[in-house]
Amino acid sequence: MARIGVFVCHCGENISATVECDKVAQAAAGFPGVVHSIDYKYMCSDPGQNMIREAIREKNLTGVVVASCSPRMHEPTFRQACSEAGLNPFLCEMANLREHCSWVHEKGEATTKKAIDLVRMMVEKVKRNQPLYPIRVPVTKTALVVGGGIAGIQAALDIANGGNKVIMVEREPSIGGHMSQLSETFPTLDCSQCILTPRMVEVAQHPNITLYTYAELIGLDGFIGNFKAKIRKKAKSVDEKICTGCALCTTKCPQKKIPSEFNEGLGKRTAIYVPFPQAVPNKPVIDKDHCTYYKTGKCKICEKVCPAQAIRFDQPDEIVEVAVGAVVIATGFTIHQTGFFPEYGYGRYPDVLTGLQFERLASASGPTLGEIRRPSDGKIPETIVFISCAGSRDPAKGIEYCSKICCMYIAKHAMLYQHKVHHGKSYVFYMDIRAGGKMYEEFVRRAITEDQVNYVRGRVSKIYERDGKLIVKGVDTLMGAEAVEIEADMVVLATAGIANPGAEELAQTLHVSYDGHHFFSEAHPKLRPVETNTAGIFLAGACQALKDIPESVAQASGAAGKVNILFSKSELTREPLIAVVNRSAPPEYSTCVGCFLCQPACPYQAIEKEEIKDRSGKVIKTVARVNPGLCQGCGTCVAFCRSKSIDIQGYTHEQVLAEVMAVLEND
Amino acid sequence: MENKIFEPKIVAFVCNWCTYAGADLTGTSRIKYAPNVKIVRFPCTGRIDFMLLLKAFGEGADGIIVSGCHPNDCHYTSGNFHARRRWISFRSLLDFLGIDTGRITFSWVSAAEGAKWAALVNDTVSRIKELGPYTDYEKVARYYEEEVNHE
Amino acid sequence: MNEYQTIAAGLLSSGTAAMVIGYSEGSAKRVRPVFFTRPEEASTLVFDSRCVQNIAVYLTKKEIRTEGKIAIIASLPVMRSIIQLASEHQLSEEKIIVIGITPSGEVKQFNGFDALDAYVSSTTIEIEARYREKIEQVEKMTLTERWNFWKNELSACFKCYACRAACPMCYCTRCTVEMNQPQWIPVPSHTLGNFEWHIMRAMHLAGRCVDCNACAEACPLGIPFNLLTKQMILQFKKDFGGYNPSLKGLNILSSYLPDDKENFIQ
Amino acid sequence: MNIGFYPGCSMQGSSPEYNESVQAICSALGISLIEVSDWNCCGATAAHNLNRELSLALPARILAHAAADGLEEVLVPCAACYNRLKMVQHEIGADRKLQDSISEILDEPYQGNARILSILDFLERDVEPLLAEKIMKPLKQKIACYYGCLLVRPQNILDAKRHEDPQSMDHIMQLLGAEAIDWAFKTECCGAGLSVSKTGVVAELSGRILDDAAHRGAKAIIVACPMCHSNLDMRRKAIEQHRNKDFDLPVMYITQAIGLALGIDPVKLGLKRHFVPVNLEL
Amino acid sequence: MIESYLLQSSSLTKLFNKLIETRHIYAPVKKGMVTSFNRVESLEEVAKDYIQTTISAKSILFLRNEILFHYKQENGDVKIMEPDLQRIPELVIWGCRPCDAKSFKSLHSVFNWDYKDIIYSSREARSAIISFSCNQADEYCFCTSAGSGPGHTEGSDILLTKLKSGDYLAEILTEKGQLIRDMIPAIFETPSSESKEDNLARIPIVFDTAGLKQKLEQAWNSELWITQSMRCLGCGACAFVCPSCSCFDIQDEKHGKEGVRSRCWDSCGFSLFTRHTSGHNPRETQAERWRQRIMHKFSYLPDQQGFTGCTGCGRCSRACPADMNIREHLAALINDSTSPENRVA
Repeated sequence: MARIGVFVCHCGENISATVECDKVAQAAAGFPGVVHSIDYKYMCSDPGQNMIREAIREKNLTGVVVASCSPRMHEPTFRQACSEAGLNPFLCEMANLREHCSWVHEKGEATTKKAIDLVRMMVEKVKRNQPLYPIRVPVTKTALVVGGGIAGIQAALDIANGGNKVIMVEREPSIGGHMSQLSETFPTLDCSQCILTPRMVEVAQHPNITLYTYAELIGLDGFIGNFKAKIRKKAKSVDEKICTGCALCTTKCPQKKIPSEFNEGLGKRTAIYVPFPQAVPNKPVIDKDHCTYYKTGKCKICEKVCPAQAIRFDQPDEIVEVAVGAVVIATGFTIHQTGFFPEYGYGRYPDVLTGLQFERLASASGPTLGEIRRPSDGKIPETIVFISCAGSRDPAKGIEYCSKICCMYIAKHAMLYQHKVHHGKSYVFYMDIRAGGKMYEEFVRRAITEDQVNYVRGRVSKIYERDGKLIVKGVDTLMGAEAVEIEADMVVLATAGIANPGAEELAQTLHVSYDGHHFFSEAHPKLRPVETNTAGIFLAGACQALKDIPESVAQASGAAGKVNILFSKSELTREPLIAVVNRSAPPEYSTCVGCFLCQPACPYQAIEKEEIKDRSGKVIKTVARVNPGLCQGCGTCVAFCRSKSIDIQGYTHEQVLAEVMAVLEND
Repeated sequence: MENKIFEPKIVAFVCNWCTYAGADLTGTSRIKYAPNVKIVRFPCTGRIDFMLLLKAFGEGADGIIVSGCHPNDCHYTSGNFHARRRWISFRSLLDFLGIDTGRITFSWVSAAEGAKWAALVNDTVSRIKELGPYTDYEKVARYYEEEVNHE
Repeated sequence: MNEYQTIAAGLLSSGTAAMVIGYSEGSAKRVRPVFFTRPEEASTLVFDSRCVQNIAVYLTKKEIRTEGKIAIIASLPVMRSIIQLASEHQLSEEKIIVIGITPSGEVKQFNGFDALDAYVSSTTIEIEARYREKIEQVEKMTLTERWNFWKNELSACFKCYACRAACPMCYCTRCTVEMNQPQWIPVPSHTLGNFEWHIMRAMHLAGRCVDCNACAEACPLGIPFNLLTKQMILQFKKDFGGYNPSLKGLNILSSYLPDDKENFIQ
Repeated sequence: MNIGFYPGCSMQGSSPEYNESVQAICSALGISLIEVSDWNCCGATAAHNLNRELSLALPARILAHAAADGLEEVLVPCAACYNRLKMVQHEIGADRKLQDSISEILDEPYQGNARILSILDFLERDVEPLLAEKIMKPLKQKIACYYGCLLVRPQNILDAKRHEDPQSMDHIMQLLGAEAIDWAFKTECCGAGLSVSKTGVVAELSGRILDDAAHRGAKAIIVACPMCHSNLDMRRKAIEQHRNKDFDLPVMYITQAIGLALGIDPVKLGLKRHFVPVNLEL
Repeated sequence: MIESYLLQSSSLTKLFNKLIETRHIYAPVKKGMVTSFNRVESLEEVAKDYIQTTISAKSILFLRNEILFHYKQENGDVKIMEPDLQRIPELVIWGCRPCDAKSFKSLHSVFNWDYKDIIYSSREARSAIISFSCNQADEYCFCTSAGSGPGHTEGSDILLTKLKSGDYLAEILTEKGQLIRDMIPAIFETPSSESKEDNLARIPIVFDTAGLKQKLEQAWNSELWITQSMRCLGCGACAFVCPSCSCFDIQDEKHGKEGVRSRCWDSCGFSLFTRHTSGHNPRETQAERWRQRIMHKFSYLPDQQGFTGCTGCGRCSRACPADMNIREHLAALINDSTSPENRVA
């Protein structure tokens, strides 16, 4: 027989102001199976918890219902309290009288009645609860960091410095990411390369870090503490161990006109190339798509000139499998190219640039060695227009969000332009200036007041080319909504930052959720910003949402901290709220008939086949089994199972149906 | 009894991560709504068995709310997509059977949409009030009352 | 002997098959399923428009056990059932020989499921016009009329479960109606229980029903509950592009598309 | 497949030359069009400002007649009619309730699934492939293709390709041997909405279009909309006065240009009906 | 105590109209392919041309779902409300066949065997059975082999046999029958000389019931149980249409604080019928269930009650989706030559 205790909390006056808590406790005392029912001012306080502990001991309770706040708030608290009194923590349930009742309804009979219904519901549920025990799993103390931009670099270094192993996977031939492309950084205008390069080198040299560049993560199986990652190392066609990095090959390669990715297409590179001088590793790779030898079967000049004989045309792609305990995703972002904007010419005008292209123009290591020159004719632009929110905050373009970094880098661009072209005129079209950050607003002010950048509050409707000039048609909303037309020599679009192409695919490979824009979703927008909903997988940097360097670094360190916490124990425990396929005595063994229609429904590939054998080893029946390590407890399989052979602990058929029955019970 | 204002009984089947949390936010934001709706918590909309909806009507529910995470926002990646497909088929089947699907509100309410939850509840309550008690179904469910009195 | 009789006799006499499941003349001008093990019995096999019982149902019954292979005289719906059952891991290819008879009367022997799958995939499930009309007629009713129509029809059901027994897809060893902890479906055959039973049955057949009509043929009371599964087939065509039993495809209800369309989720 | 044809009022009233040229090239290329039976006004001008139900019911009736005629596609050359029909199809198609109430007004079930073809859809798909062999007189001039707004906006409903810089007319003109210039005013407003009430605005807006085309060396403007045509052609005097500048820039329908290249008699193409004379040497 | 009268064809309506003044009448009503006993208000509603109803008349006295009691939890106590049996109306079962009428005898004895079932008995006491002899039969009928016949009188209160003239021979068989006669004595006229037998369907005897029982006692291990039941689908159609099958299940249904306990039909053909909670099933296969069905009707019941649980109505054969024909199978069992040593697998 059930012996249930009900504990109704006033939450100060938060609940008791609209719910008559004493009446609730009284009503609950009359429910079948309830042997103890009280109300108290603060159940979560020490004396409150003591009341629960004492009642469990004295009345030998088999279940506890705490009628107070949301279980999302205090469920761990009360379960802990029960546990301390010797009651299995999963025999404690909470009725949400605060968030779902007292705070949302006026004082009155109906509100108290609802509170009673909610308590009855949880009493009926808890009667059907089973004691559950945490699941223990071992931990592999190696982290996989996907992406070698500043976020990935920071995360890898922090984890490695914490004494744990790291495997870093970077898609490009070099780590460094977007930060390596930047000229100066706001708000200090210090050189991006200068602060980044030492970190890159540290990664390469760290004894705890294994670096795979020119490599991609192609599969991830397993679960927290026990992932198996599959990495494809694309053939570099160069034996890294032998190559000295002299780069002679890159000077002799006949393919010299390939648009350089690093320079955002504004410069050229060869087919065997090092993306940029400070690359880590600083060894060339052959881009097979552009290499003459791979295309025609002839050439091999690089092979001839290589003093170390390091060229390997027959090198295959290599698949490596590694065991890791945690994953940090730091795959970063990309931006819309100018071709995305019909109104700005579909990318037809060479002097309409993206912000990243401007970074390369302004960078001393860029194609113009830091001089601002027009890609079309090499002239120095006399008039330059910067357009913020190009695509961002524009539902018509499918991007409702703010790209967050543009306001700051536009101010920086305009400043850099004014510093380099003293007589030039610069305009910034903006919607609002979002400069929330340490020294950020001051930085923008400096651009306006000291560097004479013309900020025009309004949007640009169209850009077209006429007689060698770019006609920028816009409106100045602060000057009586006057239409403005600027004849510019160069236009820089602060195009929207977007998720990397392939982010969706990666999310599916990793089984993490992502938002409508394919940015990876954090587990909680406020309180769990670096975790994903998949245990053991963490987020760092702009792959989660656009952010600037300091924020990326902070999040990366946060993710690294989480990984190090996870790795601080050799075993971890998980909540047992997972699905289970029933088992019974022979001749049935299980009511599961092994149709496996649940298999495609499981987002975690947690459903396995289990063969039930007789004593002689003959297979009698093949039934489903849920891998407790993989199952996250969504219960989708449960609703699919026709014979109702799968159930989910904590939300069993009996429990939820009892809840429905109880909540609809007539008085 | 007849003079009493009809207060519909509505059960809400919601997922833990979005709508339950959204309803928590409604509370935290102190937005008021009608007390007719009582929430049953599930880990995910993917867990919500269609039979539960039938059982709720059978137990005298006048209306039902089913709500979970917006598409692409599922805590478990795809439970809501599975649920959506299930509801599309189930709903059309119910409609074909003459069961009033107008009494079932399907919705996506995220953890951030506390106001939406309140509005959804209020809308549903007022719609069900207009429709009146679900006597057609209740008569069938409470068949024995008639029979027992009859004999 | 005609073609399928000859094939059946050959399979039995060569020992390739240990049993042939087919139809033979029964009582009162009916046909009945038969389970032949001797080649000389094959000459009494019949196949014609009366063969509406879906004999694929026997392939999953524990009572039908042989050491060797089972050959089955299969109409198109039976072939579909076999593929659907195979896709649900209920049949093993090594145990079954299909003597298929196509709607045009062609006899095709399938020794492996791949060939059968290819044949089945080349056909589509089409709801017969008379049922489509009936469904449209019901759909045109008002909500109350529909409710009364079904209340009237379903209240007659006495839950003999002939529909379930006749359906090859109802092979669960414990049907949900037999579950009593919790008791999902009331055991008595009152109207509510009947509604719940037939709704659950239709939902459990969603995306799996091969539209063989064996359930309705089996119903001693002539209740038109087959309209439910048929309506769902039509609806699936509209909503998800339809389905066909297949070894490769995913079940329509245990899969999804991120852009599935609906117009009712607020 | 039978291609339905909805002429609408402008093809019979203000812009007969458009109709004439459509018919002329179709008969020259052996394409037959079937006129929608008992058609009515699409309501483009005023209905949607005055009465929402009427503005939906008028095009719905046209579509219903097309369906009753068994037409799966309807060519709607007038850009305004095309725009209106597409909008209504979109609006009603997405709303079951609206379908019911429209059915009630029409007194028959709403059937609006016919594919609505703009002149550009039609030319691109059905005419372009036939052209290469049939061109007799290539047009060797610089021309400016002017698309206006009704054929491209709202882009998400009309599903116009490259809506800010459409290309379909440019392609056809290149096929005909002309050089289609790259210019900035392809889809700028000609002021048609204020064509009657505020002619000054029209003169300014249409003037800019002419100005840019002329500046870039175009010898003619090619249009596909009766509204654009009348503003650029009929209102030419007013424009020239407003800008204090003369333009030697005839305005032709694309169908007329095709007709010319096919060697059809200019009179049959209605080219004599224009206010700005069309240089036949084109 | 048989009293015979002539009932003119026009008097049938008079009889019906007289009865309906005071009683509920249940009679065969045809809907589509299905004929079943429904409550009727006029003779026009009654099916004219039927050999046998799809569902037997047992459903009128032995309800598909019978509420045994209704309970409510109140103030920590449970209040039980039993059905008010006094309110069961007087009823007439009109138009059942002699085989159905005979089967009420079997139901009566089951419900009055070791325990008198008051609900069944109250219904029985308040009902009168007016049967119609069979002047046609189909190939499923085998009443003459099952101790009944087309003009069998057992179980009926009045048996009407339609004569060639269109008039009816009315046999008043019981006191209840006499009471009905006395309600409207004028229509009961002196019978003509026409023989009842000449107006009955001819149904050949295919086996001898007594011989069957004897045979079954040795047939426990017969192969036939397996071969006959191979095509059995395991549904309950046969039992549910059967006029004699009386197995039932007791079920509780709870709705909040109240609920009902009811009795509903069950069938020994269901695998669930004997399955234990442990999963063990003493009748594991359909063959064992089929054997149970036949043994119960033709061996155990005769031992316990002195008569068979089958009146040869043939409904189970008609209803069987897999064409299991009981007449054919019983005949085969009688002629069974498989050795008793053969064991059921």
